[in-house]
Amino acid sequence: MRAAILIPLFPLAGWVVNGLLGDRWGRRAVAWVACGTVVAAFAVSLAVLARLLALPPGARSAAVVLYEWIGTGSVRAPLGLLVDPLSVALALVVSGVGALIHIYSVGYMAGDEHIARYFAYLNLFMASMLWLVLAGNLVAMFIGWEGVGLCSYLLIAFWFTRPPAAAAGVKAFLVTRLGDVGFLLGIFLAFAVFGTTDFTAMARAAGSRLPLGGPAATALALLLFLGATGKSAQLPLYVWLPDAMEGPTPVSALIHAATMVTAGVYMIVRMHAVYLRAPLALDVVAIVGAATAIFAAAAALAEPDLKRVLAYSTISQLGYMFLGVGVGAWSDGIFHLTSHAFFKALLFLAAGAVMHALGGETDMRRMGGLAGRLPATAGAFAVGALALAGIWPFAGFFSKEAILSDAFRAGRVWLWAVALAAAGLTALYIARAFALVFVLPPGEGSAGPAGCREGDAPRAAGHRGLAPGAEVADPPPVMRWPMGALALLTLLGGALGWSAARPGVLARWLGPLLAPGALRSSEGTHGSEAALAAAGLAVAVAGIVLVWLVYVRRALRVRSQAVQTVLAHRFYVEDFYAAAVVAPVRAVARWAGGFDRAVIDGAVVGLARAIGGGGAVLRRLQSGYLRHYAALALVGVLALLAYWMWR
Amino acid sequence: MEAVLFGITAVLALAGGVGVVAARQPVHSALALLLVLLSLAVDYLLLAAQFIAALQVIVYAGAIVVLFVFIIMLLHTRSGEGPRAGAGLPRAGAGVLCGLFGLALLALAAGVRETAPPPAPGFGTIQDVGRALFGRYLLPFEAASALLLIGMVGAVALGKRLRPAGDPSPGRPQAPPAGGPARAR
Amino acid sequence: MSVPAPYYLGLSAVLFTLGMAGVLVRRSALIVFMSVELMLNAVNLTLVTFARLRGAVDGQVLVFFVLVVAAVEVVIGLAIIVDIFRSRDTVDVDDVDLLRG
Amino acid sequence: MPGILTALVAVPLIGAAGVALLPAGRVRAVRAVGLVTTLAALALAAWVWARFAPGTSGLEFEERAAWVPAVGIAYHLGLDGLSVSLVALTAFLFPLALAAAAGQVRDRVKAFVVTALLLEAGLLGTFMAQDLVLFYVFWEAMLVPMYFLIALWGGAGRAGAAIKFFLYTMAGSILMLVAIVAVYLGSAAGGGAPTFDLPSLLREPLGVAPGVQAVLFAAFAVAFAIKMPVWPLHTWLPDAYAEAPPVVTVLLASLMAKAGAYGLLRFCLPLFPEASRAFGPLLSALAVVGILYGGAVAWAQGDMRRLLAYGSMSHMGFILLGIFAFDVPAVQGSLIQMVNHGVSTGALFLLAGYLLERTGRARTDAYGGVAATAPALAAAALIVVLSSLALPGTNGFIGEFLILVGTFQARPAAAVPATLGTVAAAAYLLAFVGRVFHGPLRDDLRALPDLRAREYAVLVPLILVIFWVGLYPQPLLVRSEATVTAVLRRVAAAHGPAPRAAPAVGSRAGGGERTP
Repeated sequence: MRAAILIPLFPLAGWVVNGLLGDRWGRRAVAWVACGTVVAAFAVSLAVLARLLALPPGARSAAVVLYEWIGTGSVRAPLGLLVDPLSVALALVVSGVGALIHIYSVGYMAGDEHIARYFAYLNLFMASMLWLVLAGNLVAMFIGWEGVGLCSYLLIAFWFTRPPAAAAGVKAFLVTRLGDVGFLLGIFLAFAVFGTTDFTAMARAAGSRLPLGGPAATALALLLFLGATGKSAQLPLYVWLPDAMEGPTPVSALIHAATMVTAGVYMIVRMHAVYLRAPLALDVVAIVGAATAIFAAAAALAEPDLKRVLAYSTISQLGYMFLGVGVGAWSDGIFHLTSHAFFKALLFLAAGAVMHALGGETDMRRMGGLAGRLPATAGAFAVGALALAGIWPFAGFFSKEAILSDAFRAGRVWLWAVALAAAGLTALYIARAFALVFVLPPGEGSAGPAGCREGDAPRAAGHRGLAPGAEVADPPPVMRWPMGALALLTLLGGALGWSAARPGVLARWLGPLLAPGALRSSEGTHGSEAALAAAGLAVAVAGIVLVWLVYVRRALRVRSQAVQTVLAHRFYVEDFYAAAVVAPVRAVARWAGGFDRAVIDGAVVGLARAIGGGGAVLRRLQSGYLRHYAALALVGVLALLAYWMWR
Repeated sequence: MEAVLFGITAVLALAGGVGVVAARQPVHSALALLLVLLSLAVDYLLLAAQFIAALQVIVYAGAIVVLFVFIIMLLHTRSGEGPRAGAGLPRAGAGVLCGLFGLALLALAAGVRETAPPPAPGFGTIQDVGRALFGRYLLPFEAASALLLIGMVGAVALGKRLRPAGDPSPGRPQAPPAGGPARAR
Repeated sequence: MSVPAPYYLGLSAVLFTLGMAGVLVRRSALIVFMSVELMLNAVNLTLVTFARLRGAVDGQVLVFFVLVVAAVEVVIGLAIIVDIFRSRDTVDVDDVDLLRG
Repeated sequence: MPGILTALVAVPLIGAAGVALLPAGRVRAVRAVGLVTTLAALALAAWVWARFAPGTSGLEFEERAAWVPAVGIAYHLGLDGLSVSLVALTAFLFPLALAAAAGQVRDRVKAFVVTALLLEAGLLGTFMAQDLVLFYVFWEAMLVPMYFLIALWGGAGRAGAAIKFFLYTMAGSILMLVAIVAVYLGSAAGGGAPTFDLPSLLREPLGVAPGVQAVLFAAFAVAFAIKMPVWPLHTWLPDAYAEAPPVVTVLLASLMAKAGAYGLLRFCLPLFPEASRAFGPLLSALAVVGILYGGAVAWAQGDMRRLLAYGSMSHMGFILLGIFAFDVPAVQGSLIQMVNHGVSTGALFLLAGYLLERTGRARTDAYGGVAATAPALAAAALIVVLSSLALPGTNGFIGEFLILVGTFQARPAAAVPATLGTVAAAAYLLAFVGRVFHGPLRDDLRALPDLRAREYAVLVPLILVIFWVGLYPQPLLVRSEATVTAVLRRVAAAHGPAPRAAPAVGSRAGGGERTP
């Protein structure tokens, strides 16, 4: 199992090599190194999977300790891996999707002069993410946790000469770091409670150290969840993710859809033993998840920017995952994570192909009717969109239905209803996006204000937007093949979770590891399962039909100006943050700067001035006249004499 | 005999002291100072300090007063006092201070044991003082010689400053306003 | 010693006070200087008196050192007075306030 | 017999004398001799550091010679876990600073090198002295060269900044001198001879009343707090850091500030355990205020050196917080953070110096897009910034993590707001990166040269240390663990129960079974 260390080490080596030497090599060498290391990581993951499969289900867990990393006093944190079904499953998803996106990037970034830097960052991200999922304790996990945040920052701000990109990178880093404060405090609390942060040790001791529903368990679970809301862009810390679309599209696909943002879900599943001791915290997770799901889906409705639609969609789908783990459906959360990784990566890659063809345009109002000119791209997007909408037989259908039925069967009917409504909205916004981009004639969505445009680098077509008669074509094979592979995975991915008799393959694979959710009150019958699935499917189809009626047939016009405005401002959350958080902090900082000068330094300078003033008074005594000094000396002598004589 | 001698010298010394302080011309002060010094030399003899008495005559009366007189002659008429600048101390105040101080000293003096037995033979002779100087006080004695050397060098240095290079005139009776104070600093 | 020590000390006290009055009242640097010499001599007289009173020669040794210091002081002091006179054309101490703060 | 520690102090002094004998015009020779001297000191310090036996709490390489036996003053040098890494850090940073100075200090080079070497001797002595008077002598010996380094080679406002720095630190030193004498007098209470010798002083409790102990503690603590600096005694810092030449700022921030923190650990805690416990909450509160306040003010600064200065102060708050948590991991974190802060903040100021050297611009808004024209400079800055904002894998994380985890056990109320300080650090440091390196490339910066070979030579060792400590901090931690435990046992023994050690679940190394 020690070979598992190679999984993050390969991309790390790619980062070092490309980071130090990439600028001197040719672009091909850079691309080969970058893709090769990730493919190698995927291959090692497969090998490790094979090794695990050879073991009996109960023994498929191995800790690999590299060396003692931090060890002083009562704080011990080795640098170690935990190789078990969960981490290997995640490693496979991450390295697999990552490898596809690396290959896609070769084509997408072909025109960029900083390709070495790009691939170095991307490799560093892969190393961090793989380390995150493989780490054996919370502190080691935090390396990956922050590492992916760093790479996210670096890649969002990849085109750093563009102020919006630079600002978005900083925003992403700061907002997630705010969540990481919770994560850090959670680590501290874990040390206080367990004396260690080793996952297996904590899972074993959770029952004895954490009273059910006690403050320690609830605090620990909520603090860690705060970290997850930052990294996984949940309410209220989701605000950075839409802005993160300033980065190159493959980055959005890999980091801000498929892998990094799911770290929070993974972490909760990893710490599920603790969450089981804190029902209140689990409820919070489920409620935040459901609220995020519907909120972000609604926010995606009025968004004119294709990538930002997908970003809100990601937030919404992550909400589903948190809803899943919040009702104790650990393996279904991971299932949706996996299928989402497939179809959302596919959607982003297809969107990237559109942008690639249109010279970086992302505003859907400037697109239209592209289905005929980009048939392969349109097909890929359609597959992803149908999966996202939850249409049978795509992966998204199975995973979403699993979560919906989990919520229903856990007795959280309200959450189920909210999630179902969100599913309808999901179908609505993705169908709208598909219609605007591929179906409707160009210029349909009234040319809005400019400014929805990705970085200047991928300039394949050399012009911007959809100019009449311009040469618009499907992307080169190096980009088409990864899209095809992901489409295939999206088609087949449902098999991971759905089988004739639940639990599915993934659930059985993870089964020995994950204690069943305590909140699953009753196993539903097969009949109710089918009814639930039918309800979900009906809502999705209704959403698509509604789009068809409104946008294509123009049979319906349900437009309320107020709703439009609220949606266009995404419920004013960002404005609220700007007014309630950013502005006050800025004001306090400025005030503190002035305070430091005026009051604290002023006190010191004032003291100096007072001494100087006293000196100015006393210097009058120094008349410079000899006799005055002599007289003063005489007075002093007289005083001394008097003292001696009368003492 | 001793009492008479002391009475005479005391009166002379006091008169000289008043003369030093009260004389209008510096040269009169110098002569009065000479009178004080010589009177005190006699007192030293009365107090069995032959060597000091000799030194008093040689160094003080012989060297120091001569130096004063020399400088007074050098500075000629301007060695006196100018018109009052107004910066002075009120004379009454100075008088009161000095009076108080003098009374305090006298009170202290009155409290001292009155007499002592005749000193050992040879007390205060040049051999006696010399033995102390080259014995117990050898280090201060050598330091004093160094001090004398430093004084000499200092005087020479101060004297040289009077004639900076490139300035042919030995002195500057009418000091230019710009250069003068700066140089004095 | 037929004259009691307090007489010598009294003479010394009066001389010292006179010298001090000179320092305080007179404005001619030369006379101030001579007043200082007067005070030094008063001190010397005290030292010699006490040496006689105690029968120890140390007081006289100290007088020797006072003499040395006085000689040096006069040399330097007079040089400074001459210097000031050369630059300011006066020896009135009230015209010299270089020590003013 | 003079031993290796004496040699360590003597080498810079001899080097200074050697440089002083060279003709001032031979700038290259002067620089070479200075560099060779500091490298020789580095070699000695590295040898000492490598030979230092971990696991012992006592002094090693001890040297003792009577100095003023009449009043119990001795020339007593020694190293223990508190000082060994700081000595190594000092010796490590001086060659780098002198190498960097070659590009920044161009006039009076000879005087500069001599002064810097004197400063090195003072610093090394400060970290090694085991006698209160000897410590005080070195402490002041370090102040004077620093004054001249600021006052002679600084920027436009150097005179005011230098005087402010000098008076501030002098005020603290005087208080400490009085307290040293009081400690000396108090040490005779047990009936023995009074002494200034620190190990002897620690053998039995100080014979002073609790109230007096509090006053003495305060006198020492104020002296050290000014040097660190601790809020609100910090206002000399922005002026001094901004006006000193960049390399001198490196020495100020990296080493001089550590002398203050080191003094707290070396003297305040062991000598006055009761008072330390009594003042602990107050100092922890000041530390938290310093962390957040420094971060906020840094964010509002337009001058990059002032930004970094307040940031440095904010980071020193973490060190203070850790010291007064009285918890082994926290104090260990503080010690390692001293080294980290020395490396990271030093590197930040060096980079600021490189930027200033190239453009002469101090304000961050006078830059923009530098990463486009100087990618290596930007990459180095990014690494150093990340280390400074405590990214895991870099050295800064180890220190801040240990400090916070230890503080969380001891003082949760202080740990929570302090953890927010990590966000503040990210805010102002990324703002710095964003304003200087990102954004559109300004036209007047298009010709900005990237790192030169000499600058690589200075930065690469620093970056290597950043990653080394970040990934394998154990060599530092094991060297100080025994000493820190001993000091804290002393503090804990003052009264109250011993510090609680959370029992670990599972095996020590982390529970899971190892697989081959």
